[in-house]
Amino acid sequence: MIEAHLPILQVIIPLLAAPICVFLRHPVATWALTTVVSWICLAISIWLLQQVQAGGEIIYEIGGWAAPWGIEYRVDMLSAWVLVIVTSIGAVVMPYAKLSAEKEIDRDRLYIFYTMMLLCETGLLGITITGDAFNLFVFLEISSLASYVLISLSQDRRGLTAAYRYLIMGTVGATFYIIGVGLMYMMTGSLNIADLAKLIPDVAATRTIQAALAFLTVGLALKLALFPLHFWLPNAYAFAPSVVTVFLAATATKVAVYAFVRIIFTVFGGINILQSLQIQDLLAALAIVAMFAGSAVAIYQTNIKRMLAYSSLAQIGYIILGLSLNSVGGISAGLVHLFNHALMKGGLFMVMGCVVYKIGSAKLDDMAGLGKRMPVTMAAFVLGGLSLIGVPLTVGFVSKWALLQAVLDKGWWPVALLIVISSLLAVVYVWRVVEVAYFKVPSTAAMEKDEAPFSMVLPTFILISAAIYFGLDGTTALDIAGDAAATLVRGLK
Amino acid sequence: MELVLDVVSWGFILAGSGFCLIGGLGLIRLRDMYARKHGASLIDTLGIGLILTGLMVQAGFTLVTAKLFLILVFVFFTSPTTTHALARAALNSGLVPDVDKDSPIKQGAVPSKK
Amino acid sequence: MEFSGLFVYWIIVALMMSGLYIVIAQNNLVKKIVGLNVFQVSVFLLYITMGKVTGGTAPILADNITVYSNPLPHVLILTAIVVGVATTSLGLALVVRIHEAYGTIEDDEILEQDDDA
Amino acid sequence: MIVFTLLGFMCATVVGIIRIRDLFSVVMLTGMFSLLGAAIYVVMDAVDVAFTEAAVGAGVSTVLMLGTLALTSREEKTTGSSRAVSGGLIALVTGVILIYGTLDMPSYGDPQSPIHNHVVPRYINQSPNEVGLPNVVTSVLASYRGYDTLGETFVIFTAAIGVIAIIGRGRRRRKKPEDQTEADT
Amino acid sequence: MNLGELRFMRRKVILRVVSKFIIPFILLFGLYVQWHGDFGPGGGFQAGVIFASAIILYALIFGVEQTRKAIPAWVTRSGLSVGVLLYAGVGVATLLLGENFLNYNALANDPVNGQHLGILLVELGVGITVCCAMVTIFIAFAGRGHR
Amino acid sequence: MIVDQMIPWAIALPLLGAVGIWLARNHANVRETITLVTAVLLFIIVAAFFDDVAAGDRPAWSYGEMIPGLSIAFELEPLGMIFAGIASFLWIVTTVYAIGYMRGHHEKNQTRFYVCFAIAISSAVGIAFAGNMLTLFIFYEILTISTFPLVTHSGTDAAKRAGRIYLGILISTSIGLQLVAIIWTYSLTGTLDFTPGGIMEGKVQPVLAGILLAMYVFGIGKAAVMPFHRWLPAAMVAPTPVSALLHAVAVVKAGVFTVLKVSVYLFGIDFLRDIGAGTWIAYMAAMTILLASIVAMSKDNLKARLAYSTISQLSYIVLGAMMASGLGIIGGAMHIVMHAFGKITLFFCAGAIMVASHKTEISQMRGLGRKMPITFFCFLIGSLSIIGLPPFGGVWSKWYLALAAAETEQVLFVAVLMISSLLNVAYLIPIVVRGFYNDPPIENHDHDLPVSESDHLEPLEHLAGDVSGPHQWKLAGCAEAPPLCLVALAFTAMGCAGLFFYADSIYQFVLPIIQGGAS
Amino acid sequence: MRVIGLIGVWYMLHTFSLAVLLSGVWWLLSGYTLVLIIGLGIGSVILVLYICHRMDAIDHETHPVHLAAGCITYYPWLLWEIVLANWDVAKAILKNDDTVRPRLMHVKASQVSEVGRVTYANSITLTPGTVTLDIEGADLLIHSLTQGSKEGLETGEMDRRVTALELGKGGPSAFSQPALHDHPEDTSVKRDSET
Amino acid sequence: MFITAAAAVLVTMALALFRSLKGPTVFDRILAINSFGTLTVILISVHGFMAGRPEFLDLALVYALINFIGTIAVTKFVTYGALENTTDENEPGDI
Ligand code: NA
Ligand code: NA
Repeated sequence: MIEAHLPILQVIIPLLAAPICVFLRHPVATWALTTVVSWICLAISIWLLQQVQAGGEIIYEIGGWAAPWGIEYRVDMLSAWVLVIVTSIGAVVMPYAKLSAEKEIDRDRLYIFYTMMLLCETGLLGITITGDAFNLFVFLEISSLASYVLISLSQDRRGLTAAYRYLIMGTVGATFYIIGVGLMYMMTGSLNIADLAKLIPDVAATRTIQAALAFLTVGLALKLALFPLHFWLPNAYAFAPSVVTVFLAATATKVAVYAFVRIIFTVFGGINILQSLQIQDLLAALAIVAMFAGSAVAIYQTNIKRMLAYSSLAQIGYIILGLSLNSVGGISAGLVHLFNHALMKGGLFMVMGCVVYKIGSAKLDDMAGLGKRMPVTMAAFVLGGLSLIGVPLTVGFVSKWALLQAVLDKGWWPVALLIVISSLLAVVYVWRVVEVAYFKVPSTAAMEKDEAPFSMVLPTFILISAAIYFGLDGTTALDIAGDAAATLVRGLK
Repeated sequence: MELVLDVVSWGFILAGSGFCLIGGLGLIRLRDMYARKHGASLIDTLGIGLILTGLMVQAGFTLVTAKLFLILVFVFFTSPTTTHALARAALNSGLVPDVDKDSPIKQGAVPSKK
Repeated sequence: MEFSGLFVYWIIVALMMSGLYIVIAQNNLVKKIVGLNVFQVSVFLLYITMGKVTGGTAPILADNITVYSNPLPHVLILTAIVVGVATTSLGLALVVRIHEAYGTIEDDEILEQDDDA
Repeated sequence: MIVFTLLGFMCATVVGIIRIRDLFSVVMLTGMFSLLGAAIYVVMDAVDVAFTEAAVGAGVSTVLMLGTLALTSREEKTTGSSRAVSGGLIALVTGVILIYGTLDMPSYGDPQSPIHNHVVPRYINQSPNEVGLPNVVTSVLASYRGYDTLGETFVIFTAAIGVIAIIGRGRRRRKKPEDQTEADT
Repeated sequence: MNLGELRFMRRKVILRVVSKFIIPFILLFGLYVQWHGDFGPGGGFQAGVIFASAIILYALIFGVEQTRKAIPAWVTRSGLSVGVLLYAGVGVATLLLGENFLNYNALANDPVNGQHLGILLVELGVGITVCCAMVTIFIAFAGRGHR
Repeated sequence: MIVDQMIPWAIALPLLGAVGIWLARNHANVRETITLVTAVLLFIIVAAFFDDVAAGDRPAWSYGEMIPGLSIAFELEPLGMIFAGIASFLWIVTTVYAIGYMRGHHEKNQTRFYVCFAIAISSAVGIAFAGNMLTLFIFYEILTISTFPLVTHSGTDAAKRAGRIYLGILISTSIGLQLVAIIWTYSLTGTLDFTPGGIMEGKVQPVLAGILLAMYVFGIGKAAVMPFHRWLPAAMVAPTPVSALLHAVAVVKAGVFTVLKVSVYLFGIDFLRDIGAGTWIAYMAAMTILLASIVAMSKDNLKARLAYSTISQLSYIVLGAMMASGLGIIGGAMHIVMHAFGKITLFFCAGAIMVASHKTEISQMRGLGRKMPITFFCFLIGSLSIIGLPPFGGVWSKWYLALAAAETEQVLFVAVLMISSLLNVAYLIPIVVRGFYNDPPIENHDHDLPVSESDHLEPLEHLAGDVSGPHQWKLAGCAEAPPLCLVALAFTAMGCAGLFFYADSIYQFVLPIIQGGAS
Repeated sequence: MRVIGLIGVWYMLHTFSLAVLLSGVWWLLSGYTLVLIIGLGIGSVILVLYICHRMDAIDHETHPVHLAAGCITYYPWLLWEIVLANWDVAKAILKNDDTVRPRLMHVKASQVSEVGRVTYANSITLTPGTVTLDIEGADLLIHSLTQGSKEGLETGEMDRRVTALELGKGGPSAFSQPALHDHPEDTSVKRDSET
Repeated sequence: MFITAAAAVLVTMALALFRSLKGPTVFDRILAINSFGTLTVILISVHGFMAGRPEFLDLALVYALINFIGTIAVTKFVTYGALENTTDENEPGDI
C-alpha cells in the first residue's frame, strides 16, 4: 500500500516535519527530526528510482483527480535521478548541519534554520516530482523563500544584501516563469506538463508560444544562474552560513536545471525547439562564456566560499553546454555533471564549513598552514579540487569526458578545446588554496593539529569519497543519465 | 410600481453621481489640503450615500440591500474618523491651514507642533 | 489579426514593463519591492484578462446563468498573490535589517560600503 | 470601457510611482495600484481574486511597506540614473517580446480560445456533481488543485517564520528583559 | 498599562472609540468570509487576511504590547503550524483512509459530503495559517521599534 | 596468472611504503629502512617481470570501467619494463644517496620528502605499466603533483616561484594539449589502448594526425622540448636527490617514455613514417638539442648547466621517436637508460660537491677535484657517457640514433648529433679539468657553514657523516661527501661503464616492439 | 462592592448588546439558513466576543447601549444636516468665489463623556464644510469651509442635541458615566493634557 | 442608469487620481487616495448591478475596510514615523 503513495510521501513527509519543528523549537530535537526525515526521504527516493527502473514511469494523481484536471506527480528516470541527488545531499548535510549551524547561527534561531532546511528540501523535491507546470512554480517559491531566509541567517551583513538581491532576482525569475506558463496556458488551455507536450506542437508556430519559450528560458536561467543572469549567486553562496551554502550549491541550481530540462525537452521537445529557433547556439555561447568568466573571476577571489561560488557558475556552464548539444550524449553529460557537481561542490563547501567552524573565516590568507592543522579536512579539499579540475579517477573527469565526447560528436572541436582550457583555470584556483594551505606558514603559531569534529568531517568525506567512487565507476551514473536523456530525447523524435 | 421604483432610484443615483463629481471637482479646485477635505466629504457622505440608496431601491428587500446598508454604515463610521485622523496628522506635521483673513484663529496662531 | 482585441494586453504589457523597469533601474530597496509588486500585479492582470469570457459572469454557479468566465486563472492568481505577499514581506524584513546594518537603503551606497570592506 | 479607464488610471499611477521621491506617497500609490487592479479583476469577473488583491495588495502589503519606511527612511535619495538606461532597455526588450507574443493570442474575451475549452468545461459542468459547491473557484482551489493551495499555505507559513527569523527579536526601546520573549513574535 | 500609555490612548479618543466599535464587526466579517467561501467570493485566505487586519488595526491603535496581551505570541506561532498541519492532516487522513492524498471523497460515505467536509477543513487550515502569518509579520515589523 | 595479479601490487607497493614512512615519521632510522626495503622489494618485483616480458608475454591487469570503454588498465611490454626497471633500480641508489645527503644537509620535512618520493616512484611505475593512454595520463599527473612538494622542498620564496613554474608548465601542457589530444584520439578511434602498430591508421586523416602528434609531443611537458622546457632549470632549486629523481629516475624519463609510447603504440611507426608528421617536430627536437647545449655552456651554476644538458639529451629521445624508424625507437629507449645513469651520476656528484664544500658555481670549483677525487672522477665518467664515448653506455644510444638518421636519410640529424656531442664535451669536460688542474683559491670555507647541533647521533648518522662539523668525510687528506653519497655516485658511475657491455641485451629486449610495429 | 457589581452588570449588558449586534450583522451578511452555517455563525459570534473580551474592547464607549434611544431622534436630524451641508458645500465648490472662506475656530463641547464628545466631533466632521482638527479636552479645533458651515456650527444646535443624546433623553441617564470612570488615574492625566 | 453612475464615478476617480499625483503635500495624496477608495467602493457596487450579479457586495465591504485601515496606518506613520506607539513626553500626540 505504501508503495503506491511513495511519490506524495517523498514530498509531504519533509513538508509536515517543518511545522512540527516550529512546535518543537528545541535545537537538538529539531535537528534530530530533520535528520531522520532527510534519511527517510533518501530511502523513498532510492525506492522510487528502483521502481522506475523496474516498471517505468510512475503517475500519482493528487486528490484523486486525473490530469489535466487535477495535479499529478510523475516520476520518470530523470526526476527519480534528481530526487536521489537532492535527498542524498540532504541526508548527508543534515548530520553535518548540527555543529556547523550551532557555530554560525544564533541559538534561538536554530529551529527556524531546520524548518527552513526542510522547507527548502521539500520545495526542491516538489519541483522535481511534479507533473504540473504551475505546481512547479508553487514549490519553486517554497524553496526560494526558504533559501532567502537561510541565506539571511548569516552573521555577515553581506548575507542580508545577498539574500535581498537573490530575492529580487529570484522573484523576477519566477515571475518570468509564470508569464511563460501563462502564455502556454493561453494557447493550449492546459497546465499539465505531459498534456502540454501533446498540445504544444499544434500551436508551436505561433508567436505566443515563442514568446512563452523566451520567458520560460529567461526565468529559469535566472534561477539556475546562467551567465549573464548569475550575479545574485556568488554573494549568496559566499555569505550564507556554511551549511546553507553546502545545501544550496549542491541542490538548488541543480533542480533549476532540472526544471529547465523539463520545460525545454519535455514540453517543447516535440517541436525540437532548440534547433528550430537557434537557441542552441545562444545557450552554448552563454555556457562557454560562463565557463570562462566563472573560472577567471574565481581565480581572483580571496574568500574561498566566494571562489567556489564562481566556480559553480563555470560548472553550470558545463551543464548547460551539455544540454545545448541537444543530443543523447550531450544531455546525459549535462545530467551526469548535475550529479557529479553536486557531490564535489557539496563536499568542497563542506570542507569550507569545517574550516569556518575551526578558524572562523573563509579567507584564503587565514588558511595558511591548514594542511598541517586540519590534514584530514584539507585532504578532502584537495580531492574535491582535483575533481573540480576534472582529473581522472574523479567524478569531474567522468562528466567532462562525457561532455567532451558529446561535443566532439557534434564536430565542435574548438569548443572541446575551450572546455579543456577552462579546466586549466580550475587548476589555478584550486592550486592557490592548496599552496596556501600546505606551503605557507601561518602568521599565528597555531600549527598543532586541530581537526574539525568527526560529525562534520565524516559527511564531508562521504561526499568526497562518493566523488571518487563515482569517478572510478562512472558507468552507473552515466547509464542512469543516459537512460534519462534517452527518454527526454525520445520525445523529440 | 416598478416604474416608480426605477424613477426613484434613478433620482438617487443621479444625485449621488452629481455629488461625487462636485466633490471630485472640489478635490481639484479648493485651495489647500484642509479645504479639499470638504470636497472629499461630499463623496464620503451624499455621494456614496445616495448612490447606494439608489441601488438599494433597485435591489428591494434582499440580502443585497442589507449588505449595501452595512457598507453605508461602515463608511459613515469610518469616514469621519479617517478624515479627522488625517487632519490631525497634517496639523501635527506642521501643515498650516490657508485660512481667510477674518478667521477667528489666524494662520499664525495655529500651533505648529513640529 | 484583430488589434482591438489585443489592446488590453498591450496596456498590461506596458504596466508589466514599468514594474520591471522600477526593479532594475531604481536604486532604493523599498522602491525595488514596489516595482516587484507592480510587475506582479500586472502579470496577475494578464492571467485574469485571459480568463475573461465576453458575456460571462463570475464563475459562481447560479440558476439561469450559462456563460461563466474561466475560473482556473483565478485559482492560479489567488495562489500567486499569496506568493507575492510572502515575498514582499520577506523582502521588506530584509530591507529593515539592511538598514540597521548599513544605515542606508540605497543600493549604490550599500555597494560602496561593501567595496570598502 | 471601464476596464480601459481603470487601466489608464493604473498607467498614470505607475508614472507617479516612478517619478515621486517621497516613499510614503509611492507606497500609497502602490496600494492604489493594487486597488485598481482589484477593481479590474471585479470587472473581469474574478471576484475571489479581487477580494484577495484588495485585502493583500492594497491592505497588508501597503501597511508592511509603511512599516518598513518607518524603520528605515522616508525619502528616496536623488541618484544618477546609471541603471536607468539598462533598465529601460531590458524592460523594452522584454516588452517587445511580449507584444510580439500577443500577436497570435486569442482576442480578449474570445469564448472560442483554447483556454476555455480544454480543461475548464469539466470544472464548470461537473463540479456541482463532483464537488457540490456553487463557487467553482473554491472547488478548483480546494479540491481539483487543492495541492497548489496546500503549497500556497506553506509559502505563507515560510514567509512568516522567515520574518520571525529576520526581524523577530525586537530591538525595541524601553523593553524590559522579561518582555523579551513576547517580542519574539 | 503605564501612565504614559494611558495618556497616549486618552488623546486619540476618536480613533480609539471608533475602532473598538468596529473591530468586532471586522472579526465577524472575517469569519463570515471564512465560512461562505463555498458559496460566494472569499475563503480561507481572504478570511485570514481580514481577520488579521482587524488585529492589525487594534495593534495600530493600541500598540503592540497591548495586542500581545490580547493575543499572545504563542497563539499566533502555534496557529501558523496548526493551520498547515490541519490542511496537510486532511491529506494524511485521506491517505490513511486508503485514497490518494487530498482525495476528500474518502472522508465520508457520500463523495460530495466528503468533498464538503474536506474543503471546509482545508479552508479553515488556510485561514488559521494566513491570519497568524499576517499578524506575526505585522507585529514583527511594528515591534521592531522606533527609528 | 600470478604475474598479472602482481602488477597492481607493483604500483601499490611504493604507496604502502609511503604509508609506512609516514607512520614511522618520528623514527628516522626506521623510516629510512622502510624506504630502502620498499625500494628493494619493488626492484625485485619489477625484475621478476623481466623474464616474462623477454619471453614475449604481455602480462595485463585492469580495473573495471571508469567510463564505458575506458578502464584503468596495465600491460607490460619492453619499453615499459625498461622504464620501470630504471626507475625502481635507481630508487634504491637514490635512497642510499638521499639518506646521506638529507642528513648531511639537515633538511627539514624529510618524512614528506620520502613519502612524496615513494608516491612519485609509484606513479612512474604506473606510467611504465600503463595499458592505455588514459591510465598513463593519470599517473603522469600524479607524478607531477607528487613531485611538487619535492621541488619546493626548501620552502623559500625562490623555491615556491620555481614550484609554480614547474607545476604551471607541466599541468597546463598536460591538460591543455595532451589531454585534448587524448580526448580527440578517443573520439576519432574509439579506443586509447596501447596497441602494437598503433590505433590511428585508417581512422585519422594525415593532417589531423600531424596536429595530434604535435599536441602529444608538446603536451608531454616532461619531455622538455623547447619551448616548454623552462620548468626543468627552474626545478634545480630542489635538493640533489630530487634533481636525481627529476633528471634520471622518473620525471623527465616519464616524459620521453610517453613520447616513445605514443609514437609506437598509438600512432605506430609505420603510420608515422607514412604521414611524415614527425619531421618538423624532429627539427624542433634537433633545435632543442643544440640550443640547450649552447645555453648549458653559458651557465656557471653547475645544476643549471646539468639541467640544460638534460633538456638537450631528452630531445635525442624525442628525435629518435620522431624519425619514425625502428632504430630510432631503439636508440631512444636505450638512451633512457644510458642518460639515466650518466645524468644521475653527474647530479650525485654535484650534490656531493655541495654537501662537502657548499659550492654551487662552477667558477668556485677550481682545484676542488684534488680534495674530492672520487667525486670528480665519477663526474668524469658520467660526462664521458653523456658525451657518448666508449667504453661507456652513452655511446650506444647515440650510435643507434645516428644509424636511424642515416637510415631515414636525414643527414642533417647526423650532423646535429655530432655537433651536440662536441658541445657536450665543451660544457662538461672543463668542469673536471678545472677541478683537477687549477690551483684552489685561498679560502677557508669553514666559517660560512651553518652550524647546527644535534642532540644525539644515531648509528646511521655516523655513516652519513659527522653532522656537527663541516659535512665532509675526511679520508686520506681528502674532503669527500658522506660515504653514503659516495657509494651511490660511485655505483652509478660504474653502471655507466657496465652498460657499455649490456647494450646488446637491451637491444634484444626492445627489438620485439619494432618488429611488432613492422608486421 | 456595589460599584463592582454595577460594572459587572454593565459589562454583561455591553456584551449582550454586542452579541445581538453581531448576530444581526451575521444574519444580514449570510442569509443562509443551513444548520451548519447557523452553527458556524453562533460559533463565530462567540469567538469574536471572546477575542473582544481579551482585547478589552467591550465597554460603554463602544457599546453605548444607554444612548440607544436617543439615537432614534438624533441620527435622522444629523442626516438632514448632512444633506443641507452637502448642498452648501457643493454650491461653494461650483461657484468657487468668496463663498469659499476657510476658517479655523474653537468650539466648546458641552458633553461630559468621551463618547459624547466623540459623537459630537464625528458629527461635525461628517457634515461637509466642517472638520474637527483636534480635540483637547472639551475644546474642539474646527476647520470650516464656508460662511454657512461656520454659522451652522456657531448656532450650537448640534452640540445641544449631542449633549441631550448623551444625557439620555429617554435613555438611562443615571448611568452615563464620565469618561474612563473605571480608571482613577484618568483625572490627573486629563489635567496634564489640558495644560 | 448604472452606466451613468459608473461614468460619473470614473470621472471623479480621475479627478482624485490627478490630485493624488499632483500632491503637493503627502496629506493631499492621502486624502485623494482615500476618496479614490471610497469611489472604488461605489464603482464595485454599481458594477455588480451592471453585470447582473449584485450579490458580491462583500467585496465592496472589504474595499471600504482596507481603505480605512490603510489610511489609519499611513496617517499614523506620517505623524510618528513608526507603527509602534511612542509615549515620549514630547511626542506630538494624537492622530
Ligand atoms: Na472561495
Ligand atoms: Na465634514
